[in-house]
Amino acid sequence: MQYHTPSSFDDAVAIAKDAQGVTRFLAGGTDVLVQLRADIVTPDVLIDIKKIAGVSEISREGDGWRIGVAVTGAEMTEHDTLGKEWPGLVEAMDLIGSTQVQGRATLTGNLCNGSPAADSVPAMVAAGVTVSVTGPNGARRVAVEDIPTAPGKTSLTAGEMVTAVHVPARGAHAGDAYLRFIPRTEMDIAVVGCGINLRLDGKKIIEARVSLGAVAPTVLLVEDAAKAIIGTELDDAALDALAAAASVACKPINDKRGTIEFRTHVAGVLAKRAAKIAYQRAEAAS
Amino acid sequence: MIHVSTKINGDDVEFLCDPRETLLDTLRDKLGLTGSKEGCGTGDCGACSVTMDGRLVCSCLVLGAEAEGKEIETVEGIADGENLHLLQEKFIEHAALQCGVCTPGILVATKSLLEKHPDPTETQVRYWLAGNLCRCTGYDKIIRAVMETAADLREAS
Amino acid sequence: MVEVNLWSGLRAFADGKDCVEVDAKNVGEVLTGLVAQYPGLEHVIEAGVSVAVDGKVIASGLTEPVKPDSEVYLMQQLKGG
Amino acid sequence: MAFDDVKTDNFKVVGQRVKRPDGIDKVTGKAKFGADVVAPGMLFAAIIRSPHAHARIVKIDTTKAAALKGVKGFVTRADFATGLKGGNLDILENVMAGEKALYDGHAVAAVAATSALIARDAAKLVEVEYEILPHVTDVDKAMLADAPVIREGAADKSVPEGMHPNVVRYHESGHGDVEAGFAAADLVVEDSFLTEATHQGYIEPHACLAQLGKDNKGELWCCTQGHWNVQKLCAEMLGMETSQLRVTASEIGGGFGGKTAVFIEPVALALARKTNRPVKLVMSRSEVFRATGPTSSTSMDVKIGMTKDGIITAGEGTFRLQGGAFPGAPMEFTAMCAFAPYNLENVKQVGYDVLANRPKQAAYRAPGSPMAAFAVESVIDELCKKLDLDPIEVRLKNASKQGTKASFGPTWDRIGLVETLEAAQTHPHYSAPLKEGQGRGVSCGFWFNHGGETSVTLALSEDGTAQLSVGTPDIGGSRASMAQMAAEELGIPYDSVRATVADTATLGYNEVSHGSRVTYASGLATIKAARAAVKILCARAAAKWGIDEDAVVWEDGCAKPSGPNAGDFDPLPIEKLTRSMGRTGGPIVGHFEATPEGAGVSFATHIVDAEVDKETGQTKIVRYTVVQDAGKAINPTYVEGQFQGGAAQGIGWALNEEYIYGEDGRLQNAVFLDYRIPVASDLPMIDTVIVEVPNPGHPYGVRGVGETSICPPLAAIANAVSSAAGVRLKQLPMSPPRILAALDKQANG
Repeated sequence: MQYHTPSSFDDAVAIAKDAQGVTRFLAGGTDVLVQLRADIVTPDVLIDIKKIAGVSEISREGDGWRIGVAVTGAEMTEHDTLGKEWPGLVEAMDLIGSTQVQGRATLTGNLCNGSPAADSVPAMVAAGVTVSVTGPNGARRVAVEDIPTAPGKTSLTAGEMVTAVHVPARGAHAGDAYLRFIPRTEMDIAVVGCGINLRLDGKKIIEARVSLGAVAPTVLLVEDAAKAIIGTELDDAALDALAAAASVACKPINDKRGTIEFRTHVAGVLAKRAAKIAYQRAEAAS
Repeated sequence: MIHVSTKINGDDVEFLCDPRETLLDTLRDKLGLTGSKEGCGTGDCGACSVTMDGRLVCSCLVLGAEAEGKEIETVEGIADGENLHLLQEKFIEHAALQCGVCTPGILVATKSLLEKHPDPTETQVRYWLAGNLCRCTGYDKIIRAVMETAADLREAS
Repeated sequence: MVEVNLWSGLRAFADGKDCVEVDAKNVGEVLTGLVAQYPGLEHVIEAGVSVAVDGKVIASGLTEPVKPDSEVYLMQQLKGG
Repeated sequence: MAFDDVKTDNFKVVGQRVKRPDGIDKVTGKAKFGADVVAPGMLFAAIIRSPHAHARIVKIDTTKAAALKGVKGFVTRADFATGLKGGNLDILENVMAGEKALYDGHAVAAVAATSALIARDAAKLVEVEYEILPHVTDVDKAMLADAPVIREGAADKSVPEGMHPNVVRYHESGHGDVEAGFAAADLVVEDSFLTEATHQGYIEPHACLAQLGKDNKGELWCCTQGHWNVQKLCAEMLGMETSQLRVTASEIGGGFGGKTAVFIEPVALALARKTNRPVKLVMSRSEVFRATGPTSSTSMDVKIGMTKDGIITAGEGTFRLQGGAFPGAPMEFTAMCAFAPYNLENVKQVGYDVLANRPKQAAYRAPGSPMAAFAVESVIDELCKKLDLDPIEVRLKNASKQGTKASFGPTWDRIGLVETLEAAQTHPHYSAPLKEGQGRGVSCGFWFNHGGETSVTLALSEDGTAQLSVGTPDIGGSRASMAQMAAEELGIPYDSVRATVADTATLGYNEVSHGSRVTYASGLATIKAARAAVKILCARAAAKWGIDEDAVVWEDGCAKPSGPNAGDFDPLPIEKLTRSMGRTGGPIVGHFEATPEGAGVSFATHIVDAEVDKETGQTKIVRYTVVQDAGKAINPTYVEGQFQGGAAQGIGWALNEEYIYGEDGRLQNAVFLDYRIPVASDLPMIDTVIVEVPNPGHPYGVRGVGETSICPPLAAIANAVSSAAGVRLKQLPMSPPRILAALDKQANG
């Protein structure tokens, strides 16, 4: 295995472009190194991107945020403003793994690992986060929901890499939330995850995005679930409609972490609970 | 092989490592620092906990090569020479260990907690340590030792 | 003679009885006595058994004394985790 | 104290919460565990394992692997001794597959190389050709007529005719007439229960370092619960004389029964012999899950009759245990422990030991007992609910006590079940109000405990301090309690005794640290070794004073004349006697070797409050209290630790831990990520009450405490969850999908 520490994205892309065999980018390593140790994926070329300038910074980008690709969960949680504007996104990232994992894990890594159960991804999708992608054929901007294509697979082509994460401006009267279900209190992979981001006009929901994790081959953006609450004051009927729409959208599998019935049911439960939190946050932000 | 210069428990250290080698492998097999343990190799048990530039991490999820230019602290660096850290004293006093194999990781993680949060709640301690598995104690005596250490350190400061 | 109680699964090897009499002064003699009378029990005793004498479980010792009026139960061999 | 005296009061060191002697090593990283030992020139080994649940091994080709730079040698089954029989052959077969791989993860070959990375790379290059055979991993399916036969002729003569060859042992015991008992009951409840296999989950994977030359003289360092057992088994598998192999037990990072067997040690020795180099072999976590010993999984039917006053009229249980591809599932313990807490006129228990394509089960804390308690105590709870009776009152009414007949036959000696129930009943926990969504569960539990072969030596030093050598690996602080007992007898400070776990060359045979036997048996041997040393000390004083040996007593660390008639001499402190020992008869050493047979049984009663989220099926344990009879707590802090640890493991077993096999017969969750043991944030503080009903078989009354603590939790939690959810849970683990499914079934019929 070759190990590279490029000092710019251009260098990183150049290395990746010329690489023979399996190439992986190393940020926090909490997936890459597990797969290496377990002989699941042994890269031929490993490109550590942490020496690239600016990758560990969280900075303002207009009224939104630019989050470097090596920013860790711990750094997001410790940031004094990001979590006040996007508590759901920061909490989703914070749910991943242990304190130790938080010291290393990154949003970009969580996204590019391609797991449908990645906690930060539904929160990013709900928030409308986009990423910058650079590759041999130039740069592009991609919505988070368009990155994963199947378990372990992404739409990034050979030599392409994510170079920044862009969180939109929070704007007024809005709030987000992410909840996941795990059997223990910590350390598990989500059996179901749900991210909700909404905006109010008075008490009425005027914008909403609802996403679900671990219930389909990729994280889902569920427009019918959003429609179920847009125009409502999140009364019981709206919550029930939201839960029903979330459950209907599920295309889960039976596996060691949960059953089809369980995931389908709990997706609705979490959608309701997350919506209530997001709604409260939006009200408090008014 | 990659040449790495780093600082471990305050000492300058140089070593050569295979790019696939984890920091844990390096600490244990190259540098003889066997206090950090491999319980899982997947970041799920915390027995290999160290700090890197002050940040708590699992050394099994860090490559040896990534230690270049960093400052690493391990369980071997917690005591000040002969003098145990109060946390170590309290772990012995409270029997916060039975077999003791998770203890190095738990001590490193707890020290890191108390440096960031000197007045933690029991819930905060439990969640901070959720990535440090202990199979012997049921955590009860560990939590008591941590809470008492925190209180005594606050009083002393 | 001392009465030895067998677990009921052993009846098949002791002419249908679950209590038999053997001439024995200690646990070892209980076991050899049982095999002498009921050779079908040999495989069980060879595989290892414990013996309860007056409520005390003798896990493996053959020298523990047994009195004519002792309460003796054959038990499957004890071990632990 | 005379050699066989019983001491019950006026303890000076025993009962104190002293600090463990290895504490500093354990908190500074100095303690040497299994993987921490090195030898000059050592190689690293890796094992090649079957990816198939059941397959014939057609060919093993190491050509490609051997070409890798740094590879030094391979072993397969052909490198081990032949001619082994019975249980030892099973162990060898498990250590290294012969003709067939019998489960996913079964070792088929091993390689040694100059680094761990090279060894792992080489292992991947070893080509094994398999002929895949049909497999079965479920206990009930393994008993069906069409189940694949895992091993021909493995059944012993106990098995009734007509059973499937996978049923390899049968147990039946009990007394009275259960049908008459059920007829006399006001209510009979009968139900079936399932439990999945769980793993001991020790945090330290198995590790060893082996040296073995062509002269067949070997050295082995390993983490084990019993190094004499390792010595005996390895010597047999390697075809060596036992005494030519010296085994040293490292510090051990948890065992709970799982390190009572051998897995990698014979392999490392075989590689060491083959390469003529020291070989280190360390398991990965996934190897630990796939190829060491989890518990049995079970399928159980229990039927209990009760009068409306709460008297149990009869109990009957059938317990089917799958113990992997080898005989040995502890079904007889499941059967014998099932009804042990209760005084029943009519009781019958039946056990089946069933083979399946899974790793060979190993002991796990009171092997077999927790599952039995789950089934029996769930049915008792259901009876209490239906008859509107208090669960502790009912258990008190039926409790086993001294003089009653045990469910497995004998009359009970002094036991402490009633005392634990009474302490639970008056504990504030039992009367504390519950919140909405919470339920409370109670359960009793029982374990036999064990004595076993034990050797201890206590050597006095010139300065009057003592070196205590024991042979039972310290798996939870036992060196502290041993030193306490020695200090108590010698009348010297606790810190003046250094307790060490000696290697196999230093002491006579010691049975494994299992059966909750260490504080009982090594403790008893320590007391007697100390008394033997005291006898010599008294004799030396008698000689100095010119009086009869019997006229000297030992008190407070001094020899004293036994009374005014013995003579008027100033007390002789221990250090005065030891300082001159070289010139007054030689070194003073006490030792004791025996197989003590008085291990007292132990009972416990647990109370637990659980909160169930009925929308998601998630359970939270909100309060937990352990009440257990310790006989005599030598070091109460460590007794509490055993209680708490057992309860926590029980919580994991009850709620989330399980072996999950796919249709392909492969283990799907061989990582801590998906084998979900409790983490710190899952648990509440665990309250403890130490009951002390002395064991007549120990000089201080000690009963083993390590195992009983895991017997009640499965049932106590099931009873609490069933109360909180409003539906009876009959399958472990009570994972959220299972709880939701049970609620759904109840709501929709």
